[in-house]
Amino acid sequence: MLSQIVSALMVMVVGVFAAAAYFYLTNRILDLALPDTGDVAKASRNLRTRAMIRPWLFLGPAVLLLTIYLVYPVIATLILSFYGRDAQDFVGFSNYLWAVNDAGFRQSIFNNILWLAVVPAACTFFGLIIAVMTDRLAWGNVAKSLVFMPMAISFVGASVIWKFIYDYRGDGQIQIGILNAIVQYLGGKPEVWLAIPFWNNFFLMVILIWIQTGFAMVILSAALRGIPEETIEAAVIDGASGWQIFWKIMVPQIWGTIATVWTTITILVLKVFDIVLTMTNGQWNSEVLANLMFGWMFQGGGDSGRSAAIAVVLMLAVTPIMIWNIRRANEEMKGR
Amino acid sequence: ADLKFKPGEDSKFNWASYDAYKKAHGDLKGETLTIFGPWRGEDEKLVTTVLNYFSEATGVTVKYSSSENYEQQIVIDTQAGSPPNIAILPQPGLLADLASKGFLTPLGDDMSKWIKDNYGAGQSWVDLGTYKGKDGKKAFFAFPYKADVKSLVWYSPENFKEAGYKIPATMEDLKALTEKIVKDGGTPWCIGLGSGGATGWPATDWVEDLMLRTTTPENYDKWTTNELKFNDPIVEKAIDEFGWFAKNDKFVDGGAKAVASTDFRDSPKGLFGVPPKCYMHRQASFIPSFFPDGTKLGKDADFFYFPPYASHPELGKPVEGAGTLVTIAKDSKAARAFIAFLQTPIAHEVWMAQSSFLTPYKAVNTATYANDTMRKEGELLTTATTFRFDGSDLMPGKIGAGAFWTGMVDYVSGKSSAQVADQIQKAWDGLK
Amino acid sequence: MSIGNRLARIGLPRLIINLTVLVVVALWVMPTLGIFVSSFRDKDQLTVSGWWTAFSSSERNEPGRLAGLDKMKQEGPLYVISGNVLEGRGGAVNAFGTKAVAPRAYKAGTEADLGDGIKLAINSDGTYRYTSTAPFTEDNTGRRVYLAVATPPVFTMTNYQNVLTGEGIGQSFVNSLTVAIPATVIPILVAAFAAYALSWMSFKGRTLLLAAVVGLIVVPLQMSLIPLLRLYNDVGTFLGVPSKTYAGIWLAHTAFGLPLAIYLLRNYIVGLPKEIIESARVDGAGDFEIFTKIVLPLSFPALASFAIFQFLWVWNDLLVAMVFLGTDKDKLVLTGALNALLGSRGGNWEILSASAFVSILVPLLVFFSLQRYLVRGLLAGSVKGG
Amino acid sequence: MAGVVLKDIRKSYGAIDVIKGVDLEIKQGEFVVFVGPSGCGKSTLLRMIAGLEEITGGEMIIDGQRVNEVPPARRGIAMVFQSYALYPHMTVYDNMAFGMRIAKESKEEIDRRVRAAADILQLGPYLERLPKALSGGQRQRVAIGRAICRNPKVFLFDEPLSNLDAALRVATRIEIAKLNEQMADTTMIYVTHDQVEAMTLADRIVVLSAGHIEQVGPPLELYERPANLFVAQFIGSPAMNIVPVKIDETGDVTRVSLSGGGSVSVPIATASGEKGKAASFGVRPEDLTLTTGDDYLFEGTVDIVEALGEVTLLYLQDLTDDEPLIAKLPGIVDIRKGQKVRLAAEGSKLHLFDGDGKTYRR
Amino acid sequence: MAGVVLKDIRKSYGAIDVIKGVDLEIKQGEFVVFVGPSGCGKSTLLRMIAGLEEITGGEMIIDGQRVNEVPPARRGIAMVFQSYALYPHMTVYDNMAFGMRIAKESKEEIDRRVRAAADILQLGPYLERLPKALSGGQRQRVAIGRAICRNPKVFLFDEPLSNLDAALRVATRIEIAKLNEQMADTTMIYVTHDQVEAMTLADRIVVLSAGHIEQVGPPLELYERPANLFVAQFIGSPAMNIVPVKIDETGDVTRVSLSGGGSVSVPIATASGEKGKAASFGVRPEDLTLTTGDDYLFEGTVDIVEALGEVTLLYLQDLTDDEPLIAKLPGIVDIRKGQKVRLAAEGSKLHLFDGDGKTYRR
Ligand SMILES: Nc1ncnc2c1ncn2[C@@H]1O[C@H](COP(=O)(O)OP(=O)(O)OP(=O)(O)O)[C@@H](O)[C@H]1O
Ligand SMILES: Nc1ncnc2c1ncn2[C@@H]1O[C@H](COP(=O)(O)OP(=O)(O)OP(=O)(O)O)[C@@H](O)[C@H]1O
Ligand SMILES: [Mg+2]
Ligand SMILES: [Mg+2]
Repeated sequence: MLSQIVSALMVMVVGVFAAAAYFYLTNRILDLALPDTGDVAKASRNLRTRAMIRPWLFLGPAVLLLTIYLVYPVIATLILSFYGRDAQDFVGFSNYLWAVNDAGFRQSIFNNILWLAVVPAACTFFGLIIAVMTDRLAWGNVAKSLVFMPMAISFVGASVIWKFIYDYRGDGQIQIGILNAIVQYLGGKPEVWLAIPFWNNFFLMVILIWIQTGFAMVILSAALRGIPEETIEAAVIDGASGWQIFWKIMVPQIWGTIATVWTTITILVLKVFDIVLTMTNGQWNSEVLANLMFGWMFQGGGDSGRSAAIAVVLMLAVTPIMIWNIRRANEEMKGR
Repeated sequence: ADLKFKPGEDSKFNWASYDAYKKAHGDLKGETLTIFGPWRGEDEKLVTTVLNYFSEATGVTVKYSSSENYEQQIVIDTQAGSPPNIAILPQPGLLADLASKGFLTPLGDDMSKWIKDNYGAGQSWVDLGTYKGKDGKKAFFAFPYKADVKSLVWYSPENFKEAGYKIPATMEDLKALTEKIVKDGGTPWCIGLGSGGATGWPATDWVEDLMLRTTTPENYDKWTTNELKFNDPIVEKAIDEFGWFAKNDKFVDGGAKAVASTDFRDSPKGLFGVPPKCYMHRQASFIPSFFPDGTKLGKDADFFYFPPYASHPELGKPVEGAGTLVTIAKDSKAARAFIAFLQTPIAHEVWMAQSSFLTPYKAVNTATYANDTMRKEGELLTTATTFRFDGSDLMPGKIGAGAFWTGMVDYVSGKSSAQVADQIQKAWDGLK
Repeated sequence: MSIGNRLARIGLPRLIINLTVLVVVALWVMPTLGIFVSSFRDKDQLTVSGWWTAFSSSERNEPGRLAGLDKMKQEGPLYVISGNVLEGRGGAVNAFGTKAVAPRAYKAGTEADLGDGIKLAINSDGTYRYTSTAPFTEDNTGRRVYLAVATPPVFTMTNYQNVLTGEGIGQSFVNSLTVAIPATVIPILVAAFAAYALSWMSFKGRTLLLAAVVGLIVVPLQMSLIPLLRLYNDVGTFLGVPSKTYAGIWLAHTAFGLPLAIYLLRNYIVGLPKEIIESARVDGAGDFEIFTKIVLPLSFPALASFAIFQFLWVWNDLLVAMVFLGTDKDKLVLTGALNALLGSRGGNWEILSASAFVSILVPLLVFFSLQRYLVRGLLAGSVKGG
Repeated sequence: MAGVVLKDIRKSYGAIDVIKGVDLEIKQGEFVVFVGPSGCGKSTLLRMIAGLEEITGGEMIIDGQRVNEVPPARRGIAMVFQSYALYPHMTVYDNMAFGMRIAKESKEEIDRRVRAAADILQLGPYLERLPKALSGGQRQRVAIGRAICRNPKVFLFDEPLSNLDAALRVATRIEIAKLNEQMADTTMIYVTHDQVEAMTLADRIVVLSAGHIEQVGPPLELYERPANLFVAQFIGSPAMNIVPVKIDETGDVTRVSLSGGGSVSVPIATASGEKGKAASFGVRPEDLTLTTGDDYLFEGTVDIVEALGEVTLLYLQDLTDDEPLIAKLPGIVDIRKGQKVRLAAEGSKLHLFDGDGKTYRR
Repeated sequence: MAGVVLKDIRKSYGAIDVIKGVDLEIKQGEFVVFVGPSGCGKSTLLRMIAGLEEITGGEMIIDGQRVNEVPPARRGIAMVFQSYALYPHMTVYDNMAFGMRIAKESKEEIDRRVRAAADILQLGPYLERLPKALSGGQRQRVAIGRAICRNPKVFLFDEPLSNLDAALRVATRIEIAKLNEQMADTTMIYVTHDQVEAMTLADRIVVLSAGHIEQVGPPLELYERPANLFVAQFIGSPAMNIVPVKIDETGDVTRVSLSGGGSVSVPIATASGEKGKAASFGVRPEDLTLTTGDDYLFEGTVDIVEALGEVTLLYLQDLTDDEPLIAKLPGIVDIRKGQKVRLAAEGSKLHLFDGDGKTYRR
């Protein structure tokens, strides 16, 4: 056991060290290759060249990794989407045509829009509220950790948890799902929550909100802490109430971060399939694109063409978000 | 590796076959065999006891692994070119797909002949493992090992005795019993289709069992290849027969609403409620592992054969079953030796003697079954007049592990059999 | 500044905040609490009663069984079988019955006349006396009885024992750490450099690159597995090394985490005060120094947040580990090992719930240790003016 | 009565005591200026009055009410922050209007007051800009404008003019003086480093040093009759020249001997017990005049000459220690570096401090 | 030759022109001070010299080299930022040592220089603190210390003393003057609002207004011979009194009539063509003296009296417009608000500006 730990440690150190060494060494080499000593004209020429090269040293590993691990598969996916299920024969747009005509696909699009409308907003909202409120609390850190905890639970664990919450036993029997237990206690009839079309989407969303609020909270609380204390003090003196300070002083100052969190969760919503897969597997009209894609990719050997087509649709769905982010970035960079 | 039963000690076991095997394959020291299988948890421990005998005999180092998403993993690994030596899967549909893409190695005609000769209902097992290869030619790819019987109805003998219920011999009797229990104030059935991402599959077993009891085995076979359309009245009738049981609020524990959402693993627990929540539960031979701890098979719980219709005497006593299939995904001497090992009775008996293992292999000593219930199940397997495999496993994955499941959930949730059948057929059409 | 003062300053009654947070936290914790309590419960109880009932002593109907023929004794004219129906389960019998449909027919301590001269008395401590005027037969021994048992709350460590003593858990724990730590540190390093370049260096194609990064966040992981593994196999064969290595999985996790990491970090780093960076420039620091000496320390909140997330994803990941690290026992990660404890058909909720808590420990530790880096006022005192 | 009373106010950051017991009574409508060396606790004291800093010890009373626990918004104050503290996401206009919007003033009223303040501070062209597009001085003006727009009972200014140019500084100072006159009931507390501001604006000046009060009084009193060496050196710029001396003769007129030799009669009475003690002798640079006669106080070589137009500063190499002796002479004086000069002063302009730095009162 | 040459330097933020063509030649070792109203572009110009702001147009030459594209670190400069720009995560010591560590100086050398700077700026006790635990003035001193620690060819200061108290300001100013003397080869460019700083430190003062240069010259020249009305009013505090007049008689001595009645002879020569034109007549507050005779320039009622100890300021209600007339009288003067006074000035201290604000030269 000890030797395992030691060797694991060695491996880790080597791995992390290699990454750090890359950055250090390449930068050293650049500085040595283009010295900034000597006559100013030459030095500043060298420096300009450095300034042109250095961004790529910084970006190099990221770009390389992104290209191999993400761009290349994306291109492969794009190509696959024009091929049949075995990636053997070219089929043109027929995978897309199929998708448009597929009821499941249309259902997924509808559900995804629903998810996109609810989940990012809810996560950001709760995350912000919790971050702000716990920030001013003695037991704030404990509260935060508790809210954060779902993030740390694996999806399998989370689905077990929520199965227990939504569990349904026949009317009159002992309910082991707390939701139905409450309903029954209040005199209502127990429901099979996950089998109520349309509304079941919301029961699934609750799970993701439950998990992701911790994410929003952590990021937003980091941002909140970056707000200059004086501006809040100034507002306090201006007579603003806590509520007003929150909405008029704090929120606008971390607007960028809110947008970041929103974007991140939006994209995550597009990707998430584990919850749907384990809770309903898209039944009772709760299908979403990512799960649909997953199903076509692996179930029964899969159909690479169709799953690729759905993946392409997924990727296209982020284009507006992408454009919006770029706009925002460009605005920030003005005068820099 | 330590061997669970010492070779030569217990005479129930066919040690001779083991010794012979050892002699023939004892020269593989240093080789490694990677096996990817569906068995996890308790089952993994059991299969390891069997694998230990193989290692012991051949000197091969076996690396067995499994996971929640092993099906996904197999697809990824084979397509990426790093498959395990041996892939064991319970889904013939998926194997057919892998075979058609050229990822599996045919086991050869000798092997298929051997299965045909040595397994009960041998031809059906051969058919189960025969797929089209990459070249389009049919070949035998999958060696069946470990089977399940599906046509079982579980009950509590003492509850039956207390209420004075008799074990029904025909479907008509079963239906009469169902109604009688309701009249007595009880609930006859526990049915649960819930299974996470696979929700719906227990219903497909019901429909398949009922297909075998309402139409010919030939139609059944055609049905699994869609020669018989899914929305054929024959199929719809079988679905409706299932509906007779499942869609009646009085017949099922929790009402029809509960059927789709109750987990299949929780469902049988109703049999053991005090007072009982239900009296009968139709499920395959693996289900006792989900009975409460300490349940004694034969005493606290037992099964009876899911009976045929008296109105269809020509269909005899059909049995539905399933099995895991062993394939070679990366050929090697050790892989071949492993298949050969599975041909020895001892490879079956070791597991039989522990629990939850049935085999259609006729040469095994049934005395090694761990208990009577298993023995009875085993006999059902070897003596069936008609034996058919789980139809949904034979259908293409997108149907058998997709549209069919979803359809059945929709069906118990309210849709009509015609709607559902149309919907599934449409999905099937979409595959072509 | 004390909390009280702060709250007073913010002008919101402290009580309201406390209550609101309490409610929200309660809502958030409730599901987890449920599974936590469940993880200490007996696996059969798990599916028959709600977890919230686990704390109160409850009365439940349970089956019991009388002893068999071998325990028969003769006492005068009577044949007697005696023993204890609870068999050490604990609890107290309130009532009993001999029929499943009427499990509470007789009060504990009373004698039930079962006809044919057979009588049964079960006391509340579970001891019973089963008497007959005629000798017992196979048929009427080993009989099932039904009991209304009041059981005190019972909690068991069995589930945890099962999980913690599972085969190779220790090794897989080490493996998980070996995967997770570099797979957390490396992407942060790589992403932070990239984020700095994207926010404080000017070069052609910056906007485009940023767009690409945002776009790549959405790429479904599953899409990349097959092409990548094929690449790994090819490279592995070409170089004559195994294709499934730690380095391989680190790079995979790094790459999959990168888009989000770059995106999050860039959005933070771009907001650092311009003057500080300019001042470092004037001080003669190059981009490398500015990055390592100024930007990195000042980005701690963002780095810590992302570190937490990346660690979580890697820690809880099963798929990528299985694909890129393989399923060998000596390389199995914790999620894999816990997964292997589940039965073939899943649904071992007692194991799932216990393992959920076993695997949550390390991430929580990471969260706690990094949380203090999410500090307030890292930039305080650096510049003045809006 | 919107007066402010501080009773033994204390503040510590952990182990560091920053304010060490301040007692002060400020009457309603009074204009009080805090001065003191950098880091002596002026801002801290101001922030404690505002309620932004917790009070470690003592009692703070505003308007007859103990306010130790009262939130800032309820204390009826406005404050200009040393670090501006502008809302970075709001335009200049919105920054100034924020307080009034919170108070739900009418649109017209807000507009009127914002524009009035913008006029005073010459911010008209910048009303629609964000703070980050403003120069340092412009930012500071916005901060002042924001406070002016409110109509508080107590006005707190933390170095409000430090980034303004001379013209604007004078203009704004006069505006503040006017404001003070118009709002006769408004108490104003003002922190500054600028002597001129302090002298011109203050009804009373509070001189702070290392967290405690050195002297409180009207500006001229502080200038003419500093209570101790610290105040004497702090008020007035350049600072009073201080020379260590020994008391030779006591009585109505004290005779002291300079350590560099020579002795001076100072028309300040001292008790006979003081004889022989070490003391400090002080004279303000502006009280020194050039002389050619023998009644000089100091003689020395000119080290630096600073001609400011209106006045000329002479820095003399001192004989005793490294502090130069400074003389401030009106107009432009034709004296070069290296020249020897003699300096004299009227007896009434001389100061004498005892060994502890306390003034010997006339 | 580490001189700095600006050739038609321009800067615009989008459509806003901030610097509108500045031509300036600064010799090596010279000490140049930029003054100008808030927002006129002083900081921007300084940042352009530092290389922190891109140059929109024109040419910047440092040390004979065109540096438009040279990065800041290579220009051999040090800079004190108006907004401090301290490294918030480093202690005061590390803040000051940062530049030297980057330059790989030896540990001892770093320590020596940091401690030397800390001594000058009285930062000794704070070396181990983080910026957030410092007062405003202390932060500013750290920023200065950081620049002092480097040994640049060109020193850039952006209002380095604006948050310091009077004593420290004088001390630091003198230190900077000394620094300038010690580092005779180092060019220093200094932005300030403080007249005294500008006058005492500068070899030459550059007066900026709205992005262009109004006048460049040695301090006294600017004080005594401002090139135009703007400079005249900008230099000197309080600002020069300006009264609109009409030119009645031209010649060696010009006679002007005040709009409020009365006329004055100014010993400045004007061409005959100027006769009848509108002009501005100026006199500095410190050049005015009280008189009881009839040779007074102005007569008026005292509105405000500001007694600063050393001097007294009188604000007279002006007859013509709302700008008050200010007189700065030495010492303490016994004059009350409401009193009528007469003010006179020497002829040589009078200024006259034409309709465009240009000075009529003597
Ligand atoms: N990013 C910007 N966008 C638009 N205008 C700007 C920007 N930054 C500065 N300005 C404007 O440029 C002008 C010059 O600014 P600068 O900071 O140089 O003034 P300054 O002379 O230093 O003033 P101060 O003495 O108040 O610091 C100001 O009017 C300011 O409003
Ligand atoms: N958070 C803190 N922790 C420790 N010491 C602090 C903290 N904040 C301020 N101080 C110290 O308290 C003292 C008083 O600070 P304060 O800001 O009141 O000074 P000040 O008189 O306003 O100075 P300045 O004129 O330079 O603004 C300073 O010595 C400062 O270093
Ligand atoms: Mg201060
Ligand atoms: Mg400026």
